[in-house]
Amino acid sequence: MEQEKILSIENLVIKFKLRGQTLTAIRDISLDLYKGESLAIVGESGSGKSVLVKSIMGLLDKNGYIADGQIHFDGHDLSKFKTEADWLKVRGKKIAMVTQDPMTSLNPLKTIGKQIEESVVLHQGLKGNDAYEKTLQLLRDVGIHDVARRYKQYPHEFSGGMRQRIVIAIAVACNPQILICDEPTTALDVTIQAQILQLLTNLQEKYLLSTIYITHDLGVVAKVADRIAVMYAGDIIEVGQTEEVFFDAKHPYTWALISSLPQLGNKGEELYSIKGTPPNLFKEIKGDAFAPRNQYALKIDFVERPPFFKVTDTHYARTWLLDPKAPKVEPPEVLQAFFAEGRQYAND
Amino acid sequence: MGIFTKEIQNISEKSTEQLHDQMFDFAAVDDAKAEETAYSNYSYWRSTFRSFSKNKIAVFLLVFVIVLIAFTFVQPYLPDQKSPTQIYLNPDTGMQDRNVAPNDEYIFGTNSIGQDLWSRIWEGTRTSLFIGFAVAIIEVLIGFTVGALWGYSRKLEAPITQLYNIVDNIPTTIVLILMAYILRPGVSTIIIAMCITGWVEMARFLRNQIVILRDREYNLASKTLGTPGYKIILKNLLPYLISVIMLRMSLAVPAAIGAEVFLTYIGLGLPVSEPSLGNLINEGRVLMMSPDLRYQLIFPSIVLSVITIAFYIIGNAFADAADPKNHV
Amino acid sequence: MLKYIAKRFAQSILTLFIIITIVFSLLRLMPDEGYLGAAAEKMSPEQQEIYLTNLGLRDPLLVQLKNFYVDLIQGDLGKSITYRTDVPVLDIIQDKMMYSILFGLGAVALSLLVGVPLGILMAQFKGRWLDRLGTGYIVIVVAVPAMVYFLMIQMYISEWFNLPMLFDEYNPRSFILPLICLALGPIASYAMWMRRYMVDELNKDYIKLARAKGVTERTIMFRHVMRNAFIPMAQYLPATILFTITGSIYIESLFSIPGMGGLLVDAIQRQDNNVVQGLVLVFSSLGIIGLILGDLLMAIVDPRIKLGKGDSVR
Amino acid sequence: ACGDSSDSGETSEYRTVYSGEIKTLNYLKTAETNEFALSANLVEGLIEYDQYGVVKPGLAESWESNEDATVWTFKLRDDVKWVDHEGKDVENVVAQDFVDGLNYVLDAKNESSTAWIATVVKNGDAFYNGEVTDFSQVGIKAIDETTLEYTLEAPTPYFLSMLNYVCFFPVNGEFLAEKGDAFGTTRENILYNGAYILDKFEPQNERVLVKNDAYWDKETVKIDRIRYKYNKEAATVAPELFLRDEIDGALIPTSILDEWLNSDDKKDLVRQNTNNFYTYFYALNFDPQYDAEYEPENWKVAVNNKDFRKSLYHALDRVSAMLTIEPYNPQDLLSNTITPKNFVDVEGVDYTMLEPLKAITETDSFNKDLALEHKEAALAALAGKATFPVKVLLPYNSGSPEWANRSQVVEQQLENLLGADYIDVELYAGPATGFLGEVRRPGKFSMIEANWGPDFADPSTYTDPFTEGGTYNKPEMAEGYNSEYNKLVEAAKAEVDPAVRYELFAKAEAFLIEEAFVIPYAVGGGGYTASKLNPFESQYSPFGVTSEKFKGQSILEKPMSNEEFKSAKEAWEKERAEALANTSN
Amino acid sequence: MTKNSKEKLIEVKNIDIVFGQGKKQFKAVDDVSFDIYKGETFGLVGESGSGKTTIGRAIMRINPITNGEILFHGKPINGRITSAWDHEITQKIQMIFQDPGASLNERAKVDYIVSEGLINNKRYGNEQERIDKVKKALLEVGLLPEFASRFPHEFSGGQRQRIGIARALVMEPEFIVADEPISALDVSIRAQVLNLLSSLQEHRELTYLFIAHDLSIVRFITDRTAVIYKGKIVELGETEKLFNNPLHPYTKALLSAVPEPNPLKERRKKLQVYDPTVHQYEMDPPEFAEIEEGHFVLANQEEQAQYRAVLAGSGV
Ligand SMILES: Nc1ncnc2c1ncn2[C@@H]1O[C@H](COP(=O)(O)OP(=O)(O)OP(=O)(O)O)[C@@H](O)[C@H]1O
Ligand SMILES: Nc1ncnc2c1ncn2[C@@H]1O[C@H](COP(=O)(O)OP(=O)(O)OP(=O)(O)O)[C@@H](O)[C@H]1O
Ligand SMILES: [Mg+2]
Ligand SMILES: [Mg+2]
Repeated sequence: MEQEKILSIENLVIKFKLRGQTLTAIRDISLDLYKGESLAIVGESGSGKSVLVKSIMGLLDKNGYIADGQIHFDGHDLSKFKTEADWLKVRGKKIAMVTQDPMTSLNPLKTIGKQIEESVVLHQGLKGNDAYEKTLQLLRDVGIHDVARRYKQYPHEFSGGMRQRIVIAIAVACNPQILICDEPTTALDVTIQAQILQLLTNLQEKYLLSTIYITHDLGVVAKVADRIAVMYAGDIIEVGQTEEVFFDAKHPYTWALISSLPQLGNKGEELYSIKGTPPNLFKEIKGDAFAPRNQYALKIDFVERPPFFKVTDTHYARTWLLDPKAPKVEPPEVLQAFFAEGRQYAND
Repeated sequence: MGIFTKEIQNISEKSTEQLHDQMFDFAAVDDAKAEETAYSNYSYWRSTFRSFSKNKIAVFLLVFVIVLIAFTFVQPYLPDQKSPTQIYLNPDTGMQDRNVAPNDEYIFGTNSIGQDLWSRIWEGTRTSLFIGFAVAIIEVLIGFTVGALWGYSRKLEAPITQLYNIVDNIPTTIVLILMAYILRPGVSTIIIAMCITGWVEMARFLRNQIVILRDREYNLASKTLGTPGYKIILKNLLPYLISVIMLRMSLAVPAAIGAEVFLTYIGLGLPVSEPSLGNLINEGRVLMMSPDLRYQLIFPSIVLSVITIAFYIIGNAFADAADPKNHV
Repeated sequence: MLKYIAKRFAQSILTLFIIITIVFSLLRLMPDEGYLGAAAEKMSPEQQEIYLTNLGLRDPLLVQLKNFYVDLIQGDLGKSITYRTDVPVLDIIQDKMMYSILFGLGAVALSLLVGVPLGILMAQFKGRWLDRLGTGYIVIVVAVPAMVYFLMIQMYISEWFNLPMLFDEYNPRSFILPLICLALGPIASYAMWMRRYMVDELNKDYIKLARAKGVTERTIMFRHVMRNAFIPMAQYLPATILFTITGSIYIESLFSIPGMGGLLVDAIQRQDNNVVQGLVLVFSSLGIIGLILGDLLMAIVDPRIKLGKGDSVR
Repeated sequence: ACGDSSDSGETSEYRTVYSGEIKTLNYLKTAETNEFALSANLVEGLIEYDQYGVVKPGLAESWESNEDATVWTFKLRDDVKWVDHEGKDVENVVAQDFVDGLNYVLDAKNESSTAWIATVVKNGDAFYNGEVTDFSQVGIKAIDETTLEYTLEAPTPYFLSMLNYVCFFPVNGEFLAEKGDAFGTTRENILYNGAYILDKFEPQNERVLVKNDAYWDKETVKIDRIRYKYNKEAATVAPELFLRDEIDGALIPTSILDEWLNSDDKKDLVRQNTNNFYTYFYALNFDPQYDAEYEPENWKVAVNNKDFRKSLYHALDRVSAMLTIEPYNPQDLLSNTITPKNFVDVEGVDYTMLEPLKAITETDSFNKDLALEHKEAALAALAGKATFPVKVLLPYNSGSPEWANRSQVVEQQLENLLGADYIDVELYAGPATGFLGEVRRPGKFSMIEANWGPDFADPSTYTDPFTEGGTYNKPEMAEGYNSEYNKLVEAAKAEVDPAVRYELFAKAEAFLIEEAFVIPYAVGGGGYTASKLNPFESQYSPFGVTSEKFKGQSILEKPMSNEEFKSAKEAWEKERAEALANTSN
Repeated sequence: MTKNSKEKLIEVKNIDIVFGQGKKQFKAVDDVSFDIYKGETFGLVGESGSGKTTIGRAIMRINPITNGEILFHGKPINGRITSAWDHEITQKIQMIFQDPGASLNERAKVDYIVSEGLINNKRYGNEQERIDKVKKALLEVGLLPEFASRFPHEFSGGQRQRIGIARALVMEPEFIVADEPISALDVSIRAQVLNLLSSLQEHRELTYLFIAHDLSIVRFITDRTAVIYKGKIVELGETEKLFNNPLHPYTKALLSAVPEPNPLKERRKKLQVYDPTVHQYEMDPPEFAEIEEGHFVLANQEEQAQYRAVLAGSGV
């Protein structure tokens, strides 16, 4: 099915200047976001997930800059935006964000009501009592009871889960087209995480949002995502529909990631694990960034960056293993079993 | 999926045409190599030093201060130097060479009784820096000891807090003046007087730092390994405090010199026969109104200002450099 | 809350008691001659002895202390000995206090009015010329000996703007220069701290969220950061006000302000134990009240703080 | 501000800044010069002086004494009023007021600092010590409202001059009793009978004196208002204030004198100040009590050698030391004798010009050749007894930068002249307060700069410190001293006739200096001032308080220049000699 | 792994842990008892703030216990003990911390960090012996011996956690409290550490108290598991039994909340929320009852019957 693109990133390169050295955090990434879908970006810490979404909101740290590429959104190229006025057209209004840490993301000295209302006033053009009513409505929407009293309370009077709901309410109050959730639940308990995820999915349906989730928890991905992009060292190495990536992954890094899940392990046996450490982003990366840790690495992986190979219309992977010349490699055995089980589910 | 397809075609063509087949063989895997970390040879102090050395102004000032200190020691042994306390007589009149404006013979001129200001200023700088360093070091030693007990020992917390409230609330001026009256005027008196109140601030500051640090998990780890308290303080806390201590110390030096100026003003400084920046400035103060003699005030003031600014900038640059966040 | 205040006051009284006792004992270490003043040279040792005995200085320390506290409880701080003979200490302090409060509050108001906005601007334009200019100002105020630039202000600024050199309570124009001098230092420190707290605050997560919701930088500065950055200052504010009230000795001397700073130095130099003790009592009480007020103020401006929980030690 | 005093329409006002605050208005208690300065203008005693130093009637119209000068009777004016701070009439000043005043002073529990002078009165000391408790046994009596009689402990020909002291001032007994301890604490708490009333008295801020309309001699009061502004930094600030015409008198510190004297606008504004009667000298200690580190025993050996003393005496270049205070006219302050010039005289001949003091007065003690001669002699005499260089412990008060500077000058000057192989002067910074008690009185010095002020008009006031029991340098412990000096002084004191008496004192003083027990150095005062007052208009007295009176002074159009000052001084000296010669007839 | 013996290594007996004083008192652990057998891995799961860490620290003797006692090898380790015993416990019971970043002293070299315990207990003859021990420990956790001269800062999260483990290992402990040892680690390196823990247990006959809130990991690594809720253990049993047949409603809710890496399963899954008001404990207070062998649940009489019925129904 051909869907409407709402955001399109092309050949994006983002660098940071750090005390005379340059760090390349995003290396030539292209990615589209479709209307109404929820896209999950997974990858280990430091792979550039946050940097990528921050660049969409114009919130890169001062020492970071877009070195190359475009970000098309709403008829603009966001990568060319320079002034605050430019960004204010998009930021909040059309793209909103739920941040990672609910404990520190709220202004400790303002009532939560006022903090939500600020968004309402800014982006929904409401004033006075209307804005107040709308704020109460939003509070109810994110599942908070006794809203009139809660409106007047300060962040420290809320638990972590509730604060995260407030942050979500603030984002939703912007009435955005795109909602970015950067690790919205890592700081929360499993039970609360489940509730928040449920809430987000409901809101997404209710407000017809396009959503980008950032997480490294594959379980979360499984719950919320339509599509998955896997990142490694500033590059997207595999992208596809959720089922495709889960049950027919092609990139050895994706394999490794899934294989190391304890759910796939057998008690008393070794879990599959990824050796080594991620690359130093200050250095130029040649070939496939994952190659040094990849047990299936080909010689070419150290020389030439692999292109995207198409698996299906919606599924692409950046690995030389898909090249016709490459030796045929099967995913590890545990994974094959997992794939099989998953596909079985699909058939159910 | 327009973009992807285009890209794929481009590169796929390249791959088929230009790449050798052997490239598609498996590469050897090296586990040990994979364990090697991205950063290596990191040393805290080296990085601090490197970081510091990037701040050109601070490095310049550091060199400057070192040279200055060295100079105050070397100066008396240079050729043609005058004595700081000798009163020079005018060879023509046989009278004191009073208030001579800077010239070839008296680089900074002479004061109202014919002493050479050039050598007095260096002697004074040496004395004042000595006071400054002594005070800074003593304050840090006491401040750290008390601060460590205060911050680390839960038993001592309440009594030391009470002690702090007391000492902190006795007006400093009173203590300074009382000390100066009770003890003999002199360098050690000034140092004692300043330290008696000065350690308090330092202790509180370090205590606050220690309170932040003491509940870090690595201290707990040390405890579970049976490490005794004093060792935890020295091995686990002190290294983290070194940078703030250095910063504090570098600010304490000019502060002590400033305090000496104040003490001299209220008449409790060093005797004039012992030149220091404090009494040089105080002596020069009254001369502000007479343009011809103002040099007697200006030279010591400049030296004092430069020292203060230098320590201020060096201290801050060092604190920045010592923060591992700023290490690449 | 009331209970908290009561508790703090009770603690303070103990603290004050110890402070006063220490100072009282220290004062007795001063040389006897100071009490005699110019008469010392001419009085015979016997006459001196009689004189000192009459002052009560020959009593055992504990007796002296007891007498002092007995009087103090009756609200009597005693009479001045050598500063203004026989004048009740309370009267002396009262006279001076008025000027000190006037200048203290004035200077703090001025420093807040100038220092805080300067700090805010410096934070906003961090690294730009305004920031550098402000930093330059701060460095100069700290580095150049105050005696030098105060004197310059008194001598030259007064001439350029035709302002009186000395303070005169009936001439409002004579307030200007001393106030400026008094404020120079606090302006620098308020600017420095405000800038520092603003920068700290700007790095916090909630600012990122505010940006993400599309709030303009201006609004962020004024609605979010400023107030939050001010809170850590709020705690110290009463203390600094009270500190200014105790006065700058040098400025008081230079501009003929009859305030408490000069009084302290004079009283100690003249060894007027009673006045010194009175002043210590006042200064220490002010200091302690400053701390309590600071904590209360914090509790008022910062909703997170509930007094009485972890009774804070700054 | 400084209108012509003769113009009755305008009020004339004198404004100044001061840095030393007074601590009390209670003139019966204080002993400090700046407090005398105020009291002198508010309250008056029995006698006054004229501008040449001749005693003239004050509240006493006339007086007489018995032969041996032990009983003095005064006749008081009957038109003198006590007024309060608003100038309202309270009561007449009567003889009993003087009795009440003395009673207060001699009562030890009032802690009067001038009581020791009042002990000249019979049973005064006994009353102070509590040996006599009935005040009627003390030698003062109000015969009637206007007749007052003093009976003294011993013959005191100079008793009149003592009356110039505050301890002999009157007080209204009723008022005093009413105010109790509060007497003299505020301007409301004293009564005035002098030329001025305190209109404002805010310590450390300002005080204002206005003319007392009820004053008995108000015609001679020409300045209507005197405004003192407190400024602790007066030394720094006053010259500038003077230039801006905000004050009418300012001391000009020597540090900026060059600047003033070299500037065309300013050089005519500044003049020298008059000297006062504090005498400064270097005392050589015969009972050194300091640390072994400074070798007191060695010093003791050396100082007992007259040649050694003389070598120091002649080696001290007083001019060069004086430059630290008075760089322009240093010799004007020097004094070759302990008793300053113009203190007392015999029939117009100044005391310092009496034989054998005359020779000393007329020769400068500084003499390099003599110094070296004595040095050689001392070296020879002391060979084997003392070790050279002799350590000379020279302490100074660290609270006084000028003293410190001067000590450095002296140290180097002496060492240069006499050679470092002969003496080794060691400076020692003494404490700022308690210097006397810590350093001088316990004898912790070899040589020390010291001063002494007169208490009454008799040479004995200057000889006292060096007699046995004196606290300076214990010359009685000198080898071969044989109470010589003491005997001379005793003899002089026993004599009532001034001519003989003064000659004996002159002999004693000459002995002291000739033996080089002390090295006379200078007199106090001096310095430079910019002022619209004429110093020769004020009452002249070398002791007591009347010289502080504004009465009789007027404000000049413009300040006196130094030339004017010098010529005025010359004229005054001449007139004074005449006036003194006249009175003694 | 099965328990090869039933020897009790740690016995926790009715401990209460109370923080604060007076009105501000807060009972973080309420009458908790369990035993840990030699050689097993005992899991402790529960929501944040339920008291897991507090229990772990009580065993480490960091948090004093208010009531009850803890035995190691049958001897109490709390209260008054001899210093020899104290030394022995310090050596025999070790801890692995949650945050490898925070639990390593960044300003000390790995060498010092690893040998800190050795130095305190003088567990070596000479310097060379100490160095050898450090090297051995590093090798054992898969690190290169030359790392000893580096600072923690230079290592990745997984490596740092292994340094933390090495630090515990040099002491040759019998029992290790692992408080969420992998929660702070990146997904891709969690497996490394889990594998390491398992293999060490085998080689060194270690016993673990494994605290976690990620149930998938607990299921993978532990033999027996206790579920703790607000300071009380609500269910305890052999891990597989517990996961297959959760009885207590809280356990059920917890299990349902854990997201599984299977999108199809996830999307169908119904979220269960635990509502503590389902229990009627006023009349009939709960007790910690053994429903089947080795499977305990906090339940009142009525619930016990219910649970037994469920187990019977599931055909076990
Ligand atoms: N302001 C900055 N200056 C320098 N480097 C930066 C900056 N911000 C991010 N980076 C670097 O960019 C890389 C990507 O960071 P990013 O925050 O996007 O990672 P992430 O995938 O979100 O990781 P996590 O899961 O830990 O949040 C990291 O190596 C990081 O160190
Ligand atoms: N030192 C302490 N003082 C007061 N309360 C404490 C202290 N330590 C823990 N608590 C409280 O005890 C309760 C249990 O805390 P604990 O850390 O054991 O929970 P946890 O289960 O480990 O949680 P998490 O999963 O978040 O680590 C919490 O409510 C906590 O706030
Ligand atoms: Mg991130
Ligand atoms: Mg925990």
